[in-house]
Amino acid sequence: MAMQVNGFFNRVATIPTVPTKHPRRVATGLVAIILAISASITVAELKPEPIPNVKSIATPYPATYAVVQDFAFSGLIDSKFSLVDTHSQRFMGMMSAGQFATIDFSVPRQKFYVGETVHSRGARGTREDLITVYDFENLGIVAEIELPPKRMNVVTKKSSTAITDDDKFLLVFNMNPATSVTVIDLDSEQVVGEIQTPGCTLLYPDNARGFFTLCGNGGLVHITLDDQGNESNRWSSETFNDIDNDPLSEKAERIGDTWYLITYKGEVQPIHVDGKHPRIGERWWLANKAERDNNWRPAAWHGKATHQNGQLWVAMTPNGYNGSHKDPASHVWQYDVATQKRTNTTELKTPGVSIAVSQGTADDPPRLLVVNIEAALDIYEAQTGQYMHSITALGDTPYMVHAID
Amino acid sequence: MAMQVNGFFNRVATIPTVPTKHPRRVATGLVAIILAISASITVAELKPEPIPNVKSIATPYPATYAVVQDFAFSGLIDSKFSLVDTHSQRFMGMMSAGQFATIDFSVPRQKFYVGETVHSRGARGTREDLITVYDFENLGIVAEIELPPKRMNVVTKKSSTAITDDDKFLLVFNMNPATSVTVIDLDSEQVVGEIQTPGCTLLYPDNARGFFTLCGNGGLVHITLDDQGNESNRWSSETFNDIDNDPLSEKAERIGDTWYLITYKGEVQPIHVDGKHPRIGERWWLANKAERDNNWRPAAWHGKATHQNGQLWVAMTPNGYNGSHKDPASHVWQYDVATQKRTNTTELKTPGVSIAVSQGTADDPPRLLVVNIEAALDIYEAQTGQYMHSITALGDTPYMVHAID
Amino acid sequence: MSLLDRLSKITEHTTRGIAQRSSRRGFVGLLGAALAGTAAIPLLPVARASSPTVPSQSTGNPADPGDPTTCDYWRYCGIDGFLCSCCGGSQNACPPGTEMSPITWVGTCRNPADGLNYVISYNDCCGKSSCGRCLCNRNEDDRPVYRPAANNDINWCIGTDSGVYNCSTAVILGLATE
Amino acid sequence: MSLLDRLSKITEHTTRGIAQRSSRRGFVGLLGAALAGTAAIPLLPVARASSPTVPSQSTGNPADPGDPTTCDYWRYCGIDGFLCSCCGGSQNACPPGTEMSPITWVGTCRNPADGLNYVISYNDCCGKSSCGRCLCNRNEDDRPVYRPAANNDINWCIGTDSGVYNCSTAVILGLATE
Repeated sequence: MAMQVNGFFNRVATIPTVPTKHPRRVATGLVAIILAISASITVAELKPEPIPNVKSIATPYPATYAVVQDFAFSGLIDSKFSLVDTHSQRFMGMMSAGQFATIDFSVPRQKFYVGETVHSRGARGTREDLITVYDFENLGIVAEIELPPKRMNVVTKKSSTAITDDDKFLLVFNMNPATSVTVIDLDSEQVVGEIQTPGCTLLYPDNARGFFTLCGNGGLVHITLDDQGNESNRWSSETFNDIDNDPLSEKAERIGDTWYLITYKGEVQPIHVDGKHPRIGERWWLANKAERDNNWRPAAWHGKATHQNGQLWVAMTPNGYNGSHKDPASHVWQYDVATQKRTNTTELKTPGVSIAVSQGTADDPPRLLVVNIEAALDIYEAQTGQYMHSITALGDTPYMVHAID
Repeated sequence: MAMQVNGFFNRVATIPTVPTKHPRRVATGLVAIILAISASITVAELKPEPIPNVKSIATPYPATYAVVQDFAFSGLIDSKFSLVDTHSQRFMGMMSAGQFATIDFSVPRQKFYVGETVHSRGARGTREDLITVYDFENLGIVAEIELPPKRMNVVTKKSSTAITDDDKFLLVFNMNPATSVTVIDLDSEQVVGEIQTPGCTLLYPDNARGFFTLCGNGGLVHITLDDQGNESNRWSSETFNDIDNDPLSEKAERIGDTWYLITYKGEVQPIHVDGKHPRIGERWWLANKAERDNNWRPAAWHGKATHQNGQLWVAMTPNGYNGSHKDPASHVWQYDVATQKRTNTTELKTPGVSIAVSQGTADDPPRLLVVNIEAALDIYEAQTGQYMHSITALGDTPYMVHAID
Repeated sequence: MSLLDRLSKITEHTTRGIAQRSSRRGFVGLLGAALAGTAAIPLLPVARASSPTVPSQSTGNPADPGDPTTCDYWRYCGIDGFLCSCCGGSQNACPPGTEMSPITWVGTCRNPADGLNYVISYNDCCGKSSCGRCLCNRNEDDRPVYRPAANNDINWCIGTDSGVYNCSTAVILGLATE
Repeated sequence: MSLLDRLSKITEHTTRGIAQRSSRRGFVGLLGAALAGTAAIPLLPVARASSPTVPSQSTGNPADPGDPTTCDYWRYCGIDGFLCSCCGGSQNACPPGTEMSPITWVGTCRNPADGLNYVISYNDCCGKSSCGRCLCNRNEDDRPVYRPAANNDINWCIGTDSGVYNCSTAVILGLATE
């Protein structure tokens, strides 16, 4: 496209019925001639395009990418993870998955690790459990790690799997219904071991090469791994979790070396994982007594998010009751965990199912990401709660969002 | 339940907080005593119930059963067939299926034959094509017949498969993209052969042990099978189908020994299959000239249905144009094929995607079944077009309905 | 651990109570609304949203009152899933061609007809994909998944031929111990 | 038969013409409406229904005008499927991690910028399940499936590693022969 003629360009190129250099439509008359000239200069015949042609994604990812999980409740065997750019609102690509899938990712390795259960003939046949490894650049499968076929099949929970803090091992929680953890070496992409966790469930990594797991007796068990991924130490806490009266939700987030668990009624329980064993921190309430009496409680499927600068976001409902702990959330409350003070409250544009917060950069400040009850992803400025925009058509039942940064 | 006390029964049984014979709630006073007596007589403590417990379905099926296919466009690998009772509106059960599934059934054999393509790991892995055989009574899998993995994967079309008129062979159309037919013996439930059909597509059985197939040159080819399912005779018609100008829709229905095909613009083409070769019958128009000029045309995904008493129903749109042939239909027109007269017209309550008609009985007159654009099944009296009721929540994209009688 | 052993442990712990809320703003609203094609209306009541025209049913037993196709049927106090009563089964039977899971989670629900608390076993039906009808999620006394037998998030199609979930039943195991 | 052989046969037969209707009452209304959560409104226009808030895109080439995320983009005159432009690909590229089908169906569409008719190849992208976004179905000059190369109902994920369909592209093969 060498030049434009007197501003004709835009108009010519967008009017559907403009005459062109097509040989059977020879233009006559002044106006037609002008149009024909401008077209011949500005509009070139389109060339054949290559087949095949498959896109890749520029890496490293910007701070604005997120993954939304379609749990696909209406067709559980065909779930998916969609990679979206929360800035441009573009859909970057997807990864199909089997039922009750999980996702982890390693930025150093530039890989996603999708946990999935499939059957050889759709809803029947031989069950296989897999960690399917995708590269960031192509969302292409680079490995399929076969697991003992007992990974926990549960409505999506972030703590079903985890990568150890040293980026060495991927841990997959099992329930058949006996409970254990499969250990995968991320260098060899092989299963290297299994750790029994009788009476205890889910995984919360510590700051080294270990994790704790929450137990049905109200305590936790902490397990340390050696270089080969075998259990090298095990420690049990005292009971600190009153499961019958006000249990700690298993949906937790972390800032630095501290996990933040929150009870159904809204009491925050820090658990510090910076030492040889976890330390059970001092509790504090999200809401004051009056608010609690007015039934403000934590809500949403996964209603917690954190920023490493010390901020915690919690999805809330003013309509709390016994059983409201998974209800959609109408608000998000924001805290400074150092002072335990609420720093902001946001009324959501549309009630939320799950939330996440991106860490952001100087150019892309942190965003609050909310998958809502209308199956869209709403994007807010995390600090102000200002609504920015949405990404729609993310599947049947998008139940979880992960910031990928 | 031996007796009822003075009409107390209904009230007692439905009041949530009535005192009962529970030992810690001893009733005192006249009213309480009366209530307690009535409760002890009429309301027995519920007994433990058996585990496992799985329902079966009474057979033979009544004339009111139908199967609705959820094509599952939003998740093609997880489609399903739902068996519903169009009289009681009850959902009787379902059959899961893989992608681009088909269904045939044999009342004499009391079996469904679901054609499906699956992959060993959901959206990837080894492709398998199957005919999965279910019994009417349990909707349980009684056989899985492995096919050459080339069955045609196409948005659901009834003529992708067929059972020969003598109930001996199931025929499955293949396209990879070479075209052929896999022959399955329904006695042995084994694949017994493959017939090449170069340039021709789909299957329309004759009245014996053969079928014809429609060809891209505007003709048809008729193939006769021997007792072993091998091709014993092949015959090609003259060209009779002006594919470029007004093609015959491949969505066809049959009355007795005559198939009724209809062009995009609404000309009916009978094809008689009662002799050694098919005979191309005389054409007639669904709509008169004035109606055609007003853009009345056949529409819907599968918009044809028949009754063996000589009636034809065709889904129509008054908004016809080049490309409207798959649009939802707003009307259904009814014909007597002997006289080629229109006998009734029905404006649909909700625009239709596909239709079928049950053959009915003296007690259950034929019903017009319409899967509509709201993903529900609407049920009408076939003769009068009177709307009866609907069955909702039949999946993502229910594109086809089959009367099972 | 046998089912009975598990249950005796479970009944020591579970405190599920009376549950009669019928039009709760459930988490399930998302799917419920999607099924009903009314996603623009947030927080629709569960039962109405997910299957607007399912014909009513009855157990036929006045001692077992209510409509097992609705989410407020008394046995469903701890259920999460598609109601088998809408899927070709019943409140205590799986749909044809599915397999009932041998292990499961339990709740304790109060029968309004006799005022007694019953231990209800929410056996999943397995081997066909999601029924997709009458999604019902009630979380009274639901505990986190680290107490699995009192949590309704788990797919209990374990020990069945297929691990694929179709719908959920609510089977009476017996009277709850006081 | 090679792709080019097939195409030369195809272009003898196909008569797809100019197609610019953008808000047609398509069959695809069912899914479109479901995706938008507005199933109560029948016959919604396709493009609006299936993906209400996809950000607009441009090819960047004024000789190739229009928005490839909308169903009325000129190349889509014979398409049926999810638009890859909404799925991580583009009008002529598959999304990351999928595989483009080597064989396909074709249409002849008129480019409004130059008034020329181009042969467009609707290559499917394969190996991941339904993208589910921007469903677009246009049937101008669509022929029945017994003329496969001019029919848009077929899953062309044939000869690919996986037969599972994700979305559809619209690739320029060249000018149509007059």
